[in-house]
Amino acid sequence: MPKTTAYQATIEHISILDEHANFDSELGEGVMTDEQALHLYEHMVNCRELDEVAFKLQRSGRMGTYPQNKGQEAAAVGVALALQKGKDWIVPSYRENAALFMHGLPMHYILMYWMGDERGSQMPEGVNVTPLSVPIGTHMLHATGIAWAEKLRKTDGVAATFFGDGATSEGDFHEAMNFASTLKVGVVFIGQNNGWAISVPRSKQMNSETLCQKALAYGMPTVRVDGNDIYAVHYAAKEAVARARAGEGPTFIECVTYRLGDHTTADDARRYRDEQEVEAWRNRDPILRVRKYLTAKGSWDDARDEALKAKAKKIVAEVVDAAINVTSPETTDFFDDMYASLPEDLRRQRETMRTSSLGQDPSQVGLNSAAVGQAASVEGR
Amino acid sequence: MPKTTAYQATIEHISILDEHANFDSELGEGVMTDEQALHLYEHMVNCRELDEVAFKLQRSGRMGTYPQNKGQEAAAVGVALALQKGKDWIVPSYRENAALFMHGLPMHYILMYWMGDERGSQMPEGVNVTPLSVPIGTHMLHATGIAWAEKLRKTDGVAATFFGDGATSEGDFHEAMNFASTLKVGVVFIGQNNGWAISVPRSKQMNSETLCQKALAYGMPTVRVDGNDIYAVHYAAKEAVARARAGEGPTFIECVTYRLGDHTTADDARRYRDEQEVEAWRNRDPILRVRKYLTAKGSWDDARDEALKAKAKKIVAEVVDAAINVTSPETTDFFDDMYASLPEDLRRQRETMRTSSLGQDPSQVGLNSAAVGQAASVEGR
Amino acid sequence: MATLNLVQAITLTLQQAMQADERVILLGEDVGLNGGVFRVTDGLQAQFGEHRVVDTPLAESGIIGTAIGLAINGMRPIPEIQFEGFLGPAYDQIVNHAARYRNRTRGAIPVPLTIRVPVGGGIHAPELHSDSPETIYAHSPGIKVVYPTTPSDAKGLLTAAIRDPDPVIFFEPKKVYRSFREEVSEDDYEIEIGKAKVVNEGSDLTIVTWGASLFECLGAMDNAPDDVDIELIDLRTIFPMDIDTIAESVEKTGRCIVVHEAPLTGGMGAEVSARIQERCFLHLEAPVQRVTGFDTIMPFYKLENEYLVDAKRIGSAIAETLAY
Amino acid sequence: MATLNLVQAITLTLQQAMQADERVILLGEDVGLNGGVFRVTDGLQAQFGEHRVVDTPLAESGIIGTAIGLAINGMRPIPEIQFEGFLGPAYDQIVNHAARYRNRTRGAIPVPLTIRVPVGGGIHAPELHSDSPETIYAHSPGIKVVYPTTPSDAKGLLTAAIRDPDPVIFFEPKKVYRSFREEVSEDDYEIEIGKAKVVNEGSDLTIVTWGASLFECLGAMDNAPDDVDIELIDLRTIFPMDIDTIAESVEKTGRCIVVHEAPLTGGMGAEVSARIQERCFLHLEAPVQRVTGFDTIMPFYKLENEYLVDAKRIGSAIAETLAY
Ligand SMILES: Cc1ncc(C[n+]2csc(CCOP(=O)(O)OP(=O)(O)O)c2C)c(N)n1
Ligand SMILES: Cc1ncc(C[n+]2csc(CCOP(=O)(O)OP(=O)(O)O)c2C)c(N)n1
Ligand SMILES: [Mg+2]
Ligand SMILES: [Mg+2]
Repeated sequence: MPKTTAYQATIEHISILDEHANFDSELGEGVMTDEQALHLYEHMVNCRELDEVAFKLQRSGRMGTYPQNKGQEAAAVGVALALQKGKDWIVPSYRENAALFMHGLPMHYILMYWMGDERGSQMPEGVNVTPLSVPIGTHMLHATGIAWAEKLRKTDGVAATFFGDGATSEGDFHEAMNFASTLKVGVVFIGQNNGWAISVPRSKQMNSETLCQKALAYGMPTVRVDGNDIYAVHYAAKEAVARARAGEGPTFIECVTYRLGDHTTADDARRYRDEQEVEAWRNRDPILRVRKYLTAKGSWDDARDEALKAKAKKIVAEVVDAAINVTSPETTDFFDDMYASLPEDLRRQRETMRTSSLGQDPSQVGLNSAAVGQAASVEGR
Repeated sequence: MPKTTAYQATIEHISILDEHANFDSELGEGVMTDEQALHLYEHMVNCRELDEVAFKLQRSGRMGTYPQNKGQEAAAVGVALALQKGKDWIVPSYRENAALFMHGLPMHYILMYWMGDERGSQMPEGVNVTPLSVPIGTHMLHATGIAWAEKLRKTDGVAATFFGDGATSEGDFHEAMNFASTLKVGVVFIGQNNGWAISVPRSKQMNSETLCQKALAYGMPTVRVDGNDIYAVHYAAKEAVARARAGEGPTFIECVTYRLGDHTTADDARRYRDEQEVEAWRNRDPILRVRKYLTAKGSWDDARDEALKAKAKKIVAEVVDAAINVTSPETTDFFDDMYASLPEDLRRQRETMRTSSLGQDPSQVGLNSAAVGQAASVEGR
Repeated sequence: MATLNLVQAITLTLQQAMQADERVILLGEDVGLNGGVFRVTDGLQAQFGEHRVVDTPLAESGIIGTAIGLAINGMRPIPEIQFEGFLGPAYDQIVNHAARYRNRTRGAIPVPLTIRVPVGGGIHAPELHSDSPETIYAHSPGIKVVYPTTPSDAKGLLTAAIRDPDPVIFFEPKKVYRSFREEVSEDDYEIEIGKAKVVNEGSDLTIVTWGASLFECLGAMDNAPDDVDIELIDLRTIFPMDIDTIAESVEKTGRCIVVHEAPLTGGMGAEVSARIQERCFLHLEAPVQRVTGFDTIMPFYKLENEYLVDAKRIGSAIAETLAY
Repeated sequence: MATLNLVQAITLTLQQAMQADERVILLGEDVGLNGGVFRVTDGLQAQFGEHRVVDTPLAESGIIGTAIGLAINGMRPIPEIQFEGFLGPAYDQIVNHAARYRNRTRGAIPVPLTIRVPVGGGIHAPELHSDSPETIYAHSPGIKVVYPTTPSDAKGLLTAAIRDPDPVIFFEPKKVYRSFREEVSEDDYEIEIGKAKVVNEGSDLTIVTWGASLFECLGAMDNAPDDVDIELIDLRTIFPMDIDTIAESVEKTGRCIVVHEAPLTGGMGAEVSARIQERCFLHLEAPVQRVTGFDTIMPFYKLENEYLVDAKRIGSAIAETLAY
């Protein structure tokens, strides 16, 4: 028997509510109630509104770089619905704001974060969310560790972590997946395959046609879903969370989606991708199809939709106010949380806002303070 | 169509000359001539002899830590036979000495290396071998880059890189595989799955039953072979090298093998693994089965075998002499190749063998050299 | 001569290097069609093709590790790391591999490689986009660390780095990228790696600095009393350090301030200070002062200007050092 | 009281910490059944089980990255990195993640984590098994760097590190592991992180050192003329640095030598030197001298003793500093 089979695998693809709003009732049966779907719809709408407003804030100079989530809201809410607030953890990248809001993060925190304020990551008590991860691909290891702690304590909290197609190229992705699978801890890995990593398309990022096949390397259960379909995402997430909670280890879910906006406000996607491609994906918008489906079903109507959108505008306007009107951070803030208690030398730096030894101790022998005062007055001219 | 197939894969396992020396003539046909087999046999025997002698050198205090290759020689020679000396590259770990010797590395270099002498890595002109890699899993990226250079120059050299099962856990393994596959460059990845990474068994290293399945993550052709079977290894290597040379990209070959010795001379494997397991693998020794097979076939006999082993002893004795009698390295050697030309400050450090400014310039103003001389004489007492 | 900003000067240098030497290739994240997030490689893929300006997968260790392989096998790769904060995942390949190959093979396998990295704060960027890790690499033997400030220095030093037979990290102060222009020669020229530049001659006090802080030093000098005569040195290369130029200056002035963005403790300011007192002990009239980043994480951008050294802090240090 | 070597003192400390606090777990390569390659965790898996002493996959970034997650979620992980040379792949997780979480979340997410790392040369080990990267981490805000030399200091400092609410790198000089024994209390005690120890009082010259070099300093002191009275300080913590103890000493002696294994340029010797001249400028009678590793790759073991600082080089520096 010279040639035998060393290994074999098949991975499923799941789609329930397709881009034409056709619903597969067999698979879709019981995935979520219409109320739940509306709840997710509302979150998606709020998030989209925030996204558009954030874009304008940046353009008008009131915010730094911001990465729009536009087009990827389904993956966020479909997963978040499967999680328990205050018990499970979300370890995010930066394109799943809606998941964080559902999990308890106040919306204005996200704006504060992108306005360059650490207090946007100062998670309120009980909000089990780690900060957005600007460095790509490095945070999933933390999710694995967080889930591991649950296992060690014999609690059944789950850690869900989001990341992009590009992030799967980092070594840390590999290590996070391998540790999670080997240690059999309850992580749900959500790979948001939006086809692009800034200007680099999937085909230059990897030679694999799918992200899901990467899970095979770790002997990890995996599935590929239509990432713009809240039902398909939730179907897979529910299963993965149940597996994790039961102590049966991690799952990898590939959500096939698309970034409708630029990479961030600092990017201009027209430099590298076709408008046609974007247009095609606009038609696959995760929000549109839910509205269509629920409207067709009679669970929703245009009037309610208008009201919802008006409410979204109001919510977001308040969120913007909250973010903009936050007290200015103190200069000393960046010292105060360096360590639980400040080492002497840092304390000196903090108090004097100086690193030079003469500046830190103007009364020292050898230093003619009077002369300094004189010079300083010249300096200020 | 809710559930469809997102991905499917099958990987083959290849075995030709099994542990009972049964030869599969269908698959084995034309893999290599008996002369070639004998050539590999000879290399394996030499390498095994070197291994045993190196062990004794360490035990008698004439060499530092040494990692025996014992039991894994087939993967080394089966691959090396598929490569062209002076054209293709080998980017090794430290358990494939025989491959390096076949590829042109003088045998005493390996001993010099483990005797703590950089000149053991000072590759002679035309020997396309990178140094042994003590850090685990970090060198395969260099193989990918080396192969990439061939592609850019439109030459068809191939880079073969060896590493262990443990090494596949490092992030750099992942990145080397992904770059190679995405850039479609001619690397042959040889994963020597010997079941252990020091004391850590495969099952604690990964949740995957095989190494070969890891290649699926990258859309990379892969195969699993009996790593103690020179025919199976060579069968796979020939195919992989041909693919690489033709510009069709990388291949991953899993060689299932076993480390018959301790991890290194600093290790005591009895602390963590069963003697029974080792015993079972002793019977699968890659050297034994070739001898049996060729003897049964009439291509080899006991007298020639004895002569070969006597010759191996002689060769290795000479190699040991060469390594031991090498001139002592100069103290300044570790400065001289820091940069193509030595920066001024390093030149000063080299000349004075001092880092302190007074030591580097004893004639400077302020330093009472006479007093130093006096003190120095006391120091020498 | 052309009037170029720092970005343009670097683009021009890369273009000329690629024209002159087929072995030179660029690789990194978004360096191709997109021209890099700072547009430093803009137009180069169009000119030289996809094989010589390569968008790699998103993996910094992979970028440097494969660049090492390219260099081993005869190429002259110029990898870009998108921001200095993302050098982290590549640290091992730089420090334990690129930097060591020549030495550990006793010259048999050199690794000629130029790693381009935008560096430093001051552009209101997100987390991990504003650090100053030059000391980390200066303390890692086997690698040269170049950190130019002006367009013309950048051109000469980058040309030298690309031709250098050893690995070089080439830091590009991103705050300066488009902050000013100057005359830059389009001719081929090199500036020797390891040589500082005396930007302004003076006799009362020496300031040693590099990167964007140079302009804060100039600001402080402008504000200083007219009769204070300050010698300003742009270090330009962090390793190997041009201590001779510094020592010569401090022997003249007797007073010195070192200014850099990186945190105080263990920063290169300490090295400069230590060497000055080793070389100029009997000339020193005041302790060498360090005006640097604090020993904290670089804050998000709302507070980044509180962290960064500025003309005011430097000015105070000038006054104090002179009053000692 | 027991008479223990450094390995035994650390084993005992880990054992006591695990007994006292269920949240403490050990993870790393070969730390389980094998007890670690230096046997520091020997017997602990048998005592505490596979869940609390965990053999991880071979991936340093993974070890630190998951330890961060463990710490975030309430555990007190103690990862081991097998040799300091293999900190490289974990650099990013340590410096950009473990060190920053508390600050970037303004205190909401602290990361209490103690990373144990055998460090330094002198044991005839292969490549990348003999480095001294303490400065790299001391220059990275957010992490404390502890580097004890003696068994009893190690026990007190490791106990403090494990209880510290912030990440600590705990370097263990492997040359000292089994080189001597001393009395170590089996009682619970902490030694404050950030406090140096005056090993020997003296009035003529101060030596500041840490790690295995301490013994070379003692050797040099033995060889020094009888009338030379040297104050020897074991720094013990690299960051935060106890400059007060050093300054007090140098104000008394007026002369100082810093001794360490790591390369000269950018090493912590520079920081010590810079701070001394900042604090003790008017007291200094000679330039602070640095007796350190050279700015080269640590050579393979045939030449490692040429690289390492020894009593002879220190002795010469003593003589020279006194003769200034
Ligand atoms: C370690 C690291 N390297 C590079 C970058 C720069 N960068 C920011 S986002 C990005 C692309 C990310 O792509 P992907 O993971 O697919 O996520 P997406 O933005 O598409 O959601 C890159 C290269 C970074 N932030 N971190
Ligand atoms: C980056 C790195 N981490 C840890 C080590 C310590 N170490 C040396 S060999 C080894 C196990 C290697 O196992 P494997 O890759 O399976 O190769 P094998 O020794 O079995 O051939 C370990 C952990 C190292 N050398 N490099
Ligand atoms: Mg993407
Ligand atoms: Mg192995």
